Amino acid sequence: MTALQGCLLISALLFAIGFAGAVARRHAILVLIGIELMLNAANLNLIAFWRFGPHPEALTGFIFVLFSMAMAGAEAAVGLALIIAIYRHKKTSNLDEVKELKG
Amino acid sequence: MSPFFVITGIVTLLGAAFAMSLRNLVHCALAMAVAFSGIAALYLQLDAQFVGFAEILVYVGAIAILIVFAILLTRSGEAPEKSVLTSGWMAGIAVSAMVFTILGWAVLNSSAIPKETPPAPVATVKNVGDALMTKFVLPLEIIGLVLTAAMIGAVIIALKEETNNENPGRKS
Amino acid sequence: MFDKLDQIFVTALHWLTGFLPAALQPVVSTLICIAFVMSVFPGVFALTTVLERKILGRIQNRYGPNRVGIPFTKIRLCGFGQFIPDGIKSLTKEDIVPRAADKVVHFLAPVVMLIPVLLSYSVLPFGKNMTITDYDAGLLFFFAVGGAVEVSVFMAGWSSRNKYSLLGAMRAIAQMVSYEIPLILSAVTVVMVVGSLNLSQIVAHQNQYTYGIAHWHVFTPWGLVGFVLFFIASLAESNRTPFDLPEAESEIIAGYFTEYSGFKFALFFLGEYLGMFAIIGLGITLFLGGWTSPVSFLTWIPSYVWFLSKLMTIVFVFIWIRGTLPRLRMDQLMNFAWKFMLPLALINILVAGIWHYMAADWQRWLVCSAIIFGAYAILGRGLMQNQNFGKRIYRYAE
Amino acid sequence: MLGEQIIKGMAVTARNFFGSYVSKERLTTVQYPEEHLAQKENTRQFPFLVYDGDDWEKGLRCVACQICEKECPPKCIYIVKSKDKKPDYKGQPQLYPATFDIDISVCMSCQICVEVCPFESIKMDTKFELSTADRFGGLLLTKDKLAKPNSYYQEMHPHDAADSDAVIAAEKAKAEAKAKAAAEAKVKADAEAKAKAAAAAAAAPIAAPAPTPPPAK
Repeated sequence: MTALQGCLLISALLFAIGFAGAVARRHAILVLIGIELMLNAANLNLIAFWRFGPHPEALTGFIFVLFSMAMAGAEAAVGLALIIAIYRHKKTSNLDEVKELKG
Repeated sequence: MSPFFVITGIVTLLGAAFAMSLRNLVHCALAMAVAFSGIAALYLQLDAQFVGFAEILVYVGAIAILIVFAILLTRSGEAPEKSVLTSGWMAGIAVSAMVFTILGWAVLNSSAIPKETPPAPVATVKNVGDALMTKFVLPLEIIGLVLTAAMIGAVIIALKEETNNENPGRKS
Repeated sequence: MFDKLDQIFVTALHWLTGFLPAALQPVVSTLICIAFVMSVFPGVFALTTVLERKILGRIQNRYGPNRVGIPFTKIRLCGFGQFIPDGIKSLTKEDIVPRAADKVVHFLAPVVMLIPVLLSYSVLPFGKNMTITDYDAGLLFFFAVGGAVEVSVFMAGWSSRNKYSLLGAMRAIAQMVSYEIPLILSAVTVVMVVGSLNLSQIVAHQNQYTYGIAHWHVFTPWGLVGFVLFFIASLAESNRTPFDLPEAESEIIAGYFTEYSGFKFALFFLGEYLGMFAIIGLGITLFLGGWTSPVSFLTWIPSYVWFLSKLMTIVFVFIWIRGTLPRLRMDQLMNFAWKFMLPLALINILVAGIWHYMAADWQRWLVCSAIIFGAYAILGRGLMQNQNFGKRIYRYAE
Repeated sequence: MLGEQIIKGMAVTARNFFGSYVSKERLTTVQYPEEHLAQKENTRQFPFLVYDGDDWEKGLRCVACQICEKECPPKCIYIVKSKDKKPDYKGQPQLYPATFDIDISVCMSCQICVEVCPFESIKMDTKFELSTADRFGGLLLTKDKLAKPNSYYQEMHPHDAADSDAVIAAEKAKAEAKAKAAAEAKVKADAEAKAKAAAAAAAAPIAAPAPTPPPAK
């Protein structure tokens, strides 16, 4: 197994864990954490391919990761603001209880 | 693959697994911080120092704290009495296991993966800065705009709705 | 001769590792560097605890500790042995964990506090060729590991299951997050002018002399403002008076370490002071020329002596401020960070850009000083006019 | 302008900081074991027993009446009466304390024992540096440790000592007069007048070494 395959396996497992958590847990914040883990798995993939790929001097994967981190920050801010707003409205952050649109 | 890389990977995955499986939400958030630190260490071993430091700065320093604040603001710091899983959790885990199986099979059997490790590339801060300011200057500007918009949007969403003059607050 | 004295530690390190096989050399050299940091800075911490009490005492017209000297002798050393009984006391005290506390997190919090703080020492240039790891992005590394301190503060505050701890932790995190922005923005000016995130290069850039005076960044308009902003923000980052709301004794006992005793409390205390030294060290590196001497005829004094004396001078100013200023209120703290320091830091970045692109003569001094002075006057006036907070409202008092 | 007042405040503290090294008058604290503040005259710490003359066993004023033992609120006094008697300052045979212990770890310095003592024999001391390594035996003061001469009391509390000396002198004079009266039982009225005159005369010379006693305490 090469180093690239190791990275990819770790990132695949990380993605699977994040996905399972996001699907299986009912708390909104945990779903957000799961999404962050999946994003990080993708970032790890990008860095691994940048490192072991044919053209590392182009820095494409590297900078893609920086941008994706900035996006993750924006996403977390908006997501958590939404969770807080929903909590204020419905007094719960349990996803099973906020599935109605009426409110 | 060095043993250190394997250990870091295992720590990362354990952190992620705990983040997704513990009952207490604050523990989940802290385990998530461990997972992110592990990913940062992985980046460092992949010769991506700048990204590794940025990972710690953004994820551990900002997002973990943000999540912890959200947990406290929604009063979900205590473990709930009821089940913490959704109704369809078995299907979800089955799907994710399938995803991992397929991905793992693909990774291990792919012919596109180069066999030899190339020499470590140089990603000095100067190179990164040059790339950001020349080739990627448009995405950079857009990211700046998106971040500003997200910040304003988050503030507006989380802002308390103005009710009647019950609590006028401090005059400034 | 003086060069040799300057490089004595570097030579000693090379000499020591020279005996070992090549494979072991980097490991042993790293271990020696770690031992160096772990012995020098806790020593400085021990000295500072006594010094702080002595200086505060003198400011309040008291003697301060002046008894304990070398144990079992009559030598008193002006009380500088005080840290020995203090240390023994805190190490032998009972370690109390509240019954409701989250045991694991409660135990881990002081450790998590100390690790990033010690890590941040690895990029500071203590002297000529005395940087432990010369990262290309050293400044970013420093701020990144500094951000991890917030996690430990939260862990300590939340796991204690004490309202004072939690309040203290929330205050500390809010304050650290707010003041990190002016801190980083004031450091950005230096990065713009030097063109590097590497701390050794930042020091090398300041190690030039015109008319015998060094090119320290603090001797320029933008550098002065940057240094003052950095200084205030580092006061807030290290939870020192007047920004010591997170551990305000009169309100919330000891903040996030209310429920800590004995050795864990000592670790928090150590972590807090080491964090203060680290951030002062960074301020020295960025603005006060690091290990360089201010005038060219004093360059023969070893570089680490310069670094340590600058460090102790700023520590003295910190203590002096502690003896002078009262604690701010939470809204004043936030107002100051967001309405005064952040705009001034942004304007300072603009000024640094102008400074960089104008010709090096008296005109750029005039332009930059004028912009900064105008901004300071306007922002300061705005801050001072905001003093009428109106009648206080107690939301939960009725 | 912003920051002006901060600089003023810093100047004040800097002046105090350097001033404390220059002028000793600024320092308000006393370096305790080496330097002491002068004590107030009415300072009181723990009781002691007064004796007259040079020999403490002979001159002890206490007659083991046990009033102080009964009155002591925390019950820190322990007295055992003697079997035999010995003459007191008036020449009368009196009991004396075979044991007189005060546990000063229990004593609360209330001075009630001093108030109730009819023989002016127990008084308050001003010694306060009594720390000891033995917390039971070291703080239980026995008769020999408690006994202190009258001259020590006069030096320590001159006003109170003068009062107490006057009382004793009066008692003595009264006793002498009584003895005289017993001898000259026949001329009763005359003797009484004489005794009064003698008492007035006796009070003055004995009280003389002490400063003039205040009229009322």
